[in-house]
Amino acid sequence: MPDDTILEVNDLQHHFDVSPPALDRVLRGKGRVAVKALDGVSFSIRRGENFSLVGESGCGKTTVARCIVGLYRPSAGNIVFDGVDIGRLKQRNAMSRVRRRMQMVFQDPYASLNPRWRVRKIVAEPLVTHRLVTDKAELRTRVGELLEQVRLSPADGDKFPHEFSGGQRQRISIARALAAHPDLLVCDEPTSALDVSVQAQILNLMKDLQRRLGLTYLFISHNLAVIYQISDRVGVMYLGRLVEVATADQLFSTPRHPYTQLLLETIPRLDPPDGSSGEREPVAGEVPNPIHPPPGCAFHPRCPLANDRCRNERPSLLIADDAFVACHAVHEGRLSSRLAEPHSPARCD
Amino acid sequence: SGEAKTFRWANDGDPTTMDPHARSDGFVTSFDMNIYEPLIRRDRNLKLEPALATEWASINPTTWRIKLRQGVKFHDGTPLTVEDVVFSIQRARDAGADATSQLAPVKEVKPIDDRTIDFISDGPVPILPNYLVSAAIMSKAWCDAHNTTSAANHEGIENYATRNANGTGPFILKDRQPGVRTTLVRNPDWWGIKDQPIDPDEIVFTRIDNAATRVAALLSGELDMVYNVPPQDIERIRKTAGFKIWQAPELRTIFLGMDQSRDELLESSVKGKNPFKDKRVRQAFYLAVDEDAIASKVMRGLAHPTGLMVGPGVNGYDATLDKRFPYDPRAAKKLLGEAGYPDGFEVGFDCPNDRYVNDQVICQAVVAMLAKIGVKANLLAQTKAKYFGKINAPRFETSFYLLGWTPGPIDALNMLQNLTATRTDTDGIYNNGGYSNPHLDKLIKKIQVELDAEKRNELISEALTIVKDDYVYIPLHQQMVVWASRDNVDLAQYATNDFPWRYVKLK
Amino acid sequence: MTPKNTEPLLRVENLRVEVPSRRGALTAVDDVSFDIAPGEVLGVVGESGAGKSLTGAAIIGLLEPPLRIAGGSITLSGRRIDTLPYEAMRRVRGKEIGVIFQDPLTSLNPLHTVGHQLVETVRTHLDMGSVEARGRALSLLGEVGIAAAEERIDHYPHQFSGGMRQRVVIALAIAASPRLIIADEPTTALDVSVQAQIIALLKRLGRDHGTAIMLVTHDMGVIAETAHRVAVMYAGRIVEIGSVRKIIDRPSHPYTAGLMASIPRTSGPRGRLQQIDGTMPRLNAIPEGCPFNPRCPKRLSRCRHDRPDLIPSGDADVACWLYLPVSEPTHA
Amino acid sequence: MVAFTIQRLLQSVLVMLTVALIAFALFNYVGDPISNIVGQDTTLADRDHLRAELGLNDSFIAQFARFVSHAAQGNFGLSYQQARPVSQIILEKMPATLELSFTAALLALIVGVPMGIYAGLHRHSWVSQTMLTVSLIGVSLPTFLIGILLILIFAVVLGWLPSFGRGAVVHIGWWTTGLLTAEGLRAIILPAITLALFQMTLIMRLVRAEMIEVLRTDYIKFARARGLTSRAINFGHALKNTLVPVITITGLQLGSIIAFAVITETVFQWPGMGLMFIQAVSFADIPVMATYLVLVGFFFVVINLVVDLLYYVVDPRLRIEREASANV
Amino acid sequence: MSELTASGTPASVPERPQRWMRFVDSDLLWSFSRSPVTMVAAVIALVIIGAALLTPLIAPQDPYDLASLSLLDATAPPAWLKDGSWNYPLGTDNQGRDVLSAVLYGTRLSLLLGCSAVILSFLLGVTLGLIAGWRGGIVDALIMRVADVQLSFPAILIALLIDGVVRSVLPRQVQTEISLYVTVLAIALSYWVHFARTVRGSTMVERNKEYIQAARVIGVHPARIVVGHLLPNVVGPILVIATINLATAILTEATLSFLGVGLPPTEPSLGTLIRIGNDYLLSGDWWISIFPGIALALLILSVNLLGDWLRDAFNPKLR
Ligand SMILES: Nc1ncnc2c1ncn2[C@@H]1O[C@H](COP(=O)(O)OP(=O)(O)OP(=O)(O)O)[C@@H](O)[C@H]1O
Ligand SMILES: Nc1ncnc2c1ncn2[C@@H]1O[C@H](COP(=O)(O)OP(=O)(O)OP(=O)(O)O)[C@@H](O)[C@H]1O
Ligand SMILES: [Mg+2]
Ligand SMILES: [Mg+2]
Repeated sequence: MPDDTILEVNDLQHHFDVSPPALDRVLRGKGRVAVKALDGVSFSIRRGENFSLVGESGCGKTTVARCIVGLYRPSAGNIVFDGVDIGRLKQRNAMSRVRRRMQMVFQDPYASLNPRWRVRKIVAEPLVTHRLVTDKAELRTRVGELLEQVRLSPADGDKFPHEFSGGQRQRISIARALAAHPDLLVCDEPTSALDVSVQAQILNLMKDLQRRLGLTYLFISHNLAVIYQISDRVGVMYLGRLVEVATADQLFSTPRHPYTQLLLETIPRLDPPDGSSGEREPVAGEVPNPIHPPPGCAFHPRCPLANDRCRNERPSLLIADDAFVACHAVHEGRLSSRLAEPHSPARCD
Repeated sequence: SGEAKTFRWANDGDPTTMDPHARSDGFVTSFDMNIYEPLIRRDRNLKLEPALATEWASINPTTWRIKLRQGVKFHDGTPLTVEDVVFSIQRARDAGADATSQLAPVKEVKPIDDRTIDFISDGPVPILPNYLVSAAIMSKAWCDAHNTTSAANHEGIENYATRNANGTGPFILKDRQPGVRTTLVRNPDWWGIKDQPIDPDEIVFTRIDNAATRVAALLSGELDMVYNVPPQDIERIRKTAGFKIWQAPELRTIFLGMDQSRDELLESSVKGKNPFKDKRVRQAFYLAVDEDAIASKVMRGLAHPTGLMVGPGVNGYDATLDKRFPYDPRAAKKLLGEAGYPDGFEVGFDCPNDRYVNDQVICQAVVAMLAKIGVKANLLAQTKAKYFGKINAPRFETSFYLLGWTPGPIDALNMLQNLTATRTDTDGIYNNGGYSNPHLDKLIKKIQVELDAEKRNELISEALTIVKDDYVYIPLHQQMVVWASRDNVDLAQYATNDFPWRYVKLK
Repeated sequence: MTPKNTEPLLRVENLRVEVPSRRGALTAVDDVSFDIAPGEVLGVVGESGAGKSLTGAAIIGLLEPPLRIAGGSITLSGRRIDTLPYEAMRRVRGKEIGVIFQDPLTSLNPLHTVGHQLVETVRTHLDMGSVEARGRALSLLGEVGIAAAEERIDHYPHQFSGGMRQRVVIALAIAASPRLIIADEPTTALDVSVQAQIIALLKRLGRDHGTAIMLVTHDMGVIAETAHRVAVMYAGRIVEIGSVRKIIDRPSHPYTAGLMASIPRTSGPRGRLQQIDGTMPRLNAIPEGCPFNPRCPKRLSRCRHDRPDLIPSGDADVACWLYLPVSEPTHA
Repeated sequence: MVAFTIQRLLQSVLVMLTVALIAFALFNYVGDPISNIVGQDTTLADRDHLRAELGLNDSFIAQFARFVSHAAQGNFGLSYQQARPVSQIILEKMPATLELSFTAALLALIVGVPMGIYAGLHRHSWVSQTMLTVSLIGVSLPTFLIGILLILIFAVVLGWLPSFGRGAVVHIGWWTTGLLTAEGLRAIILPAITLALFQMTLIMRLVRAEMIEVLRTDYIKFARARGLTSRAINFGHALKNTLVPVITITGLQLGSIIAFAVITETVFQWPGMGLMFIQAVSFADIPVMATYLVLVGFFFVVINLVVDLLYYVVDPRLRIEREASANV
Repeated sequence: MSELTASGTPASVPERPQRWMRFVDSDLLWSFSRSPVTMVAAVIALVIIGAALLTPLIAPQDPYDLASLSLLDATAPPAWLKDGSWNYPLGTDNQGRDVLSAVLYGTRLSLLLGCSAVILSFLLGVTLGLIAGWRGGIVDALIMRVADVQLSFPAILIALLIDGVVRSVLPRQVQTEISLYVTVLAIALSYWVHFARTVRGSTMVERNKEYIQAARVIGVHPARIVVGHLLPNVVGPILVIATINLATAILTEATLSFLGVGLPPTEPSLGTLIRIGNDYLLSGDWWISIFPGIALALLILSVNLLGDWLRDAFNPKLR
């Protein structure tokens, strides 16, 4: 593993057991049912990089984030953080040392702050939990600094979350996440509940912080424009798998996977391309049921290029030019681009 | 008149069984004895009078001879015979019956001819006729036919006689809904109907547990008569037009008992000794209780304060002894001091709360009175099921308690034997305080076999004097039997709390 | 492109919505005026809390107490509707004005089938028997693009996906063929791919049935695709209103400009986005003068105490002192 | 659904066993049945004999095991007090209690739900404020006091209604009903009111709270926006959505109605199981007490089951979700 | 509401206002001052609680001092009636206790008993509910089945059981003293289920909220999450149950005393007083039950009204 890799995710799988109760299963002669929310995801993130995951609702973005920060225990695969395989840590102590260096910002600024705690207490919680600051006065100054870091005033510490607007709350979340000096910040759709002007503020703030503190981000969003603005590299997910990994510039200039192309086409445009009516072509079909994913390439029911191979054989993530793509059509050259060595490891760093 | 006369009445208990031998519960027997009859019964003044037997006499010290009434028919039409009597006495003494102990002295019941029967006992039993009062006569044929030749009922199936009846009495069971309503009709073929015409055509009995509801039902006109009226409601009923109160002293004596047998009381602050073994302490308790206040305030005058453990009407009652030592808290305090408890002491006090008239209120009053001489009585008032389980044999787990006693055969011997004799297998069963006095025991033995009535009563007086002067118990009062009815009802009130409906008249 | 020649379908004049509070009434919608012509789509944009939803709610008379209309008038095809009694207004709702709310998950009663809710709405407003109404319900479902309507009509809302539910909501809104639809963030909760379907549907309605639409949204992309004209709201006021291309390409008001600039794009330079510093004031702390003045990069001194009115400036109406025709006298 | 029902019934067996076990553990403390069964003159030897015969000297585990093994064969023993099979006694008493409980529950619903709706719809009107306050008085006084006061007023002073009992009953198979005779109907009024008062207050407050909550939901707002009539909105949409919590609480309360019936039945001498139970307690009639408790345990399980099944009927969402989470 | 009443933009709050000023200024007090019913209820509750606290000072008689009772004064009517005397303003009961004093002491006792029982069942129910909701699975199923069993037993029987066990385990001398605790325990044990069920329900909703997950990501110990984060957010809804249960607990005690399980009759609670007086209702001695009845009704009424108001005041959605 190269030295500057901070997080490496290998063949990560996560299944949710949604089976009916035991007796029911026996009576109806049914087996267990699992949602394969993640079905073998691999990627790695370099220190100081901003890696993004993008995809339609339900494709497993949040599940990846939660596995990484330890909210879910992966069903298979491993997560290596700074050389430590987190999945193998059993002791709470060891876990919590790693945890401290990995923090998360949640999607919903309204639900992610305890409504009955004052902001000061919320922001101080990581410091208190990890005993980073024990002195009362010092704690107060430290919380004040953190609040200032996210452009709030230290006096705001005395208020309750409901006294803040959505954007301000998201800043509080960020301040809390920064409190314990993490190396990696996992941001699960941090701006999707905010409107554009506030979104711009938050995104700018995140960028500033990254520069100043040398943070690494795993950024999750379904908004391609946001992804374009903030990421260095992007992974596109579809139904629990990565279908394409590329640098942001590459992805937006030359999307390879048909799904990526479809995603880019559905973005509403401010400036309609000349000649068009400004109307998007509605995409046919919806995301399939993850309990019974289609065989072969999961995208084939919606893919204009699907052939028999796509219906039967699952494509793996292989290098195509500078990007990694999981698509038979791309690899076979049916969709431009030349095929890379078929057996290069399915890793994208 | 053309309309049937119905007499509706209620009580807080239920005649749980129609089988007259199954339970010796006072109310059940009293109820069933309107359907069945004994050989000898009691009249309004509790004197013995002929029922199914026309005459009885002691023909030698161990034999009583009775003559059976002729022409008596059971409700199903079969005639009463000597065999029925022999069978019934046997049935009443059988395992499973509950009257066994009363008829225990009877060794043999011998039919002499078709209207004469001899009762033979081991030794002299002067009050044997008294015992026969509660032995109901059933039809042998009927019992055979319905497989109920024994009153036993613990085998898991219901005994036929529990809900059906076939007696010789003035009333015939018509409908029985246990715990709810029991309906009976007049027996037109009753042998006594000429001397004692029966007025109501129908009797409807309802159980109403709650005293207030019972009284309300009377006042609202849904009942003609209720039993067991709480003292506090008497004034209200008396004042209401159209209703009247019936009252008579009851034979039951309410008294306080003290543990005098243990070396250390179970529930007391005094350790290492038992203060009640000291007569002065018992006397102090006696003197500290203001029975007059209890009688007037708690019982609202419906009690007869008593100095004796048996009440007027009981054979052996001695009016000269029936005077309480006067209320004197100062003397009581002094006695306590002399006994070594100048500051009093603490003692547990057991009391029922659903057994006697205002039982718990009496106990509370006693607690307050004892407090005035420095004794702290810790009152535990419980339902009778828990209470009796605690204080009665075989546990006797009490230090100080309140109890009531009615001598079953209306003879003082019964009280002496049960409450004051030294505890043995057969005697002193309710001597919960464990009092033991060999002299008294000897006296009791003498009374048991004395056939001469006058001599016997002298012996009883002697025994009662000992009981009184030794402060074995603290007698409080005989409560009044208080019944209430509509103005148009006439009836006979028994001091035993029995209620024979043959006297009921509806105007 | 804007069918301006016709008589406006909806005219809102000087609308004021107030919230009584402990310390006097707060003004949540202040002096808002605009109109919509038949077949026209008016986009309404602005920051969260700017008063977009309240304006819509005021039009259909569904302000939740204690909110109340404190001034102004609302006229639908020449008839004043803000003063109508409850029962008369009820007949207007659904029949003449349809409403689509943001969240398809919560807008449908979970305990009734979709068909029940459709039939109920149809029969409330149109004189139809139950069989006929069911027929109409089926055709409505077909119209909003729900396949196998015959089978789907007896399903419960939870058996539909989010996008389908939102289409059902639209079917309910157009059940009685209203002439105006107020769509309050109809696509916010949806995926991009579904969003495109809904927008296409709305546009078709306007085109085919001449239905006017008031489209409230945060998403400028949606506006750009759909609306003919756009009203920009800030702190309870309309700060700028004009044709869609004008607002997007050449915004006049500094707020509109800031808003447009902060939209992230998928092409062009990356790096820092433009942003408007500060936050929109709360209702109880709306500054004197132009409410935008504390955040405004081009603030003039009069902005601090004089409130600008919405006045024509070129091809749009703007409320900003920067665009004051010099001749016009100042007025508070 | 079938599986769910079977599972619940299996659980009910467990619940009943536990109830019986606990019941037997506590029977040592309810008193001595012997002194109630026998007369005062019964000898100690006879008492001991009887005690042994009834198995009262055995450990409570042994008594429990015997009860269970007999009960499994449908034999619940003989009542000490009445010397009749307990099952027969209970069958006699059950109709009275069930009729009273259901009448009371119905009354509570019929009065409580509309009052709750009204109070929910007109939150600030003085009528609903008054209703809310007055209804609280119903829960502020002990049941027995309310019962006696009602008897005093309606039976003694006004003479309109009977003060006790069930009136005339009609037999339909083993079931007896008082609801088919005028006398029986008159008799049930006072006890039903006494029993319903508390539940009425509770249901009314619950419906009100739920109503207020539901009226604020988006789908109600949307229903308004569609121009539906107030009636359709309030009853067709809002009320139906308040039903789930109301069903839950009513179900739970039906259980406590049965428990409260003990006191009401005593005050009104209502010949039901509650009265029977109290009489059994004061008599230490162990077989009756044990069977009653087990039966009540069974009622609770059944009520909970019915409540859960009603959820299915009322809320289509649960028809799927329930299956995934039936084990909670 | 929150949006409107928060004290303005960050800049406009230069300093943290005094606690007292904040209280005076708070929404709670404001909504309070706008509800006359609540204010009356609060006054009544205050008077009752005050009277209960000061009872030994203001009661004309100590009804627990048995030596001071005189049976001869029993069932005297209130002072303003014929035969009444101002020695006993509200008359006397069947033991000669001054009804006014008995009511005061009884209120004190009932309040103490009710509050302790509610607090205890609250603690028990909340703890079990939290555990069940947080852990889910087997633990949850187990706790909920125990709750089912518990519900099958009327409070009266639970009390009998506990009372029996206590009496057979503990020495006799202490039994009278501990009867209060036994009663409290008995009542508490029969009411915890309501708390547990409600808390379990909201816990299951709340535990999936993001602020709980945030705490987990931070690495907060689960016990701390439950106590620090979850608990404050689930106790709100059960405040109302608590007020209703206070009423039920006080009434249950009255029934218990009848079975000889509750407090000794020499130290009557309000419930016991009513039950005693109940026997005298028909006879016309109404004051024995009516005055304690009024006291109890007022107490429960005011507590419930305050509970109602609290619920509405704390629910931002209702304003
Ligand atoms: N607790 C759960 N139980 C069962 N299935 C779940 C659970 N959580 C998520 N899933 C399923 O796993 C899949 C992936 O979910 P995930 O939340 O990771 O998607 P996402 O990409 O974050 O979507 P969104 O953009 O809507 O947040 C979905 O199909 C979802 O339904
Ligand atoms: N029921 C209410 N009571 C009091 N104030 C309210 C109420 N509803 C809305 N407001 C206030 O009115 C203002 C305008 O709200 P509105 O819902 O119209 O905003 P919006 O522009 O639709 O915002 P969003 O984009 O978040 O939907 C906000 O400040 C809001 O806090
Ligand atoms: Mg997600
Ligand atoms: Mg809005």
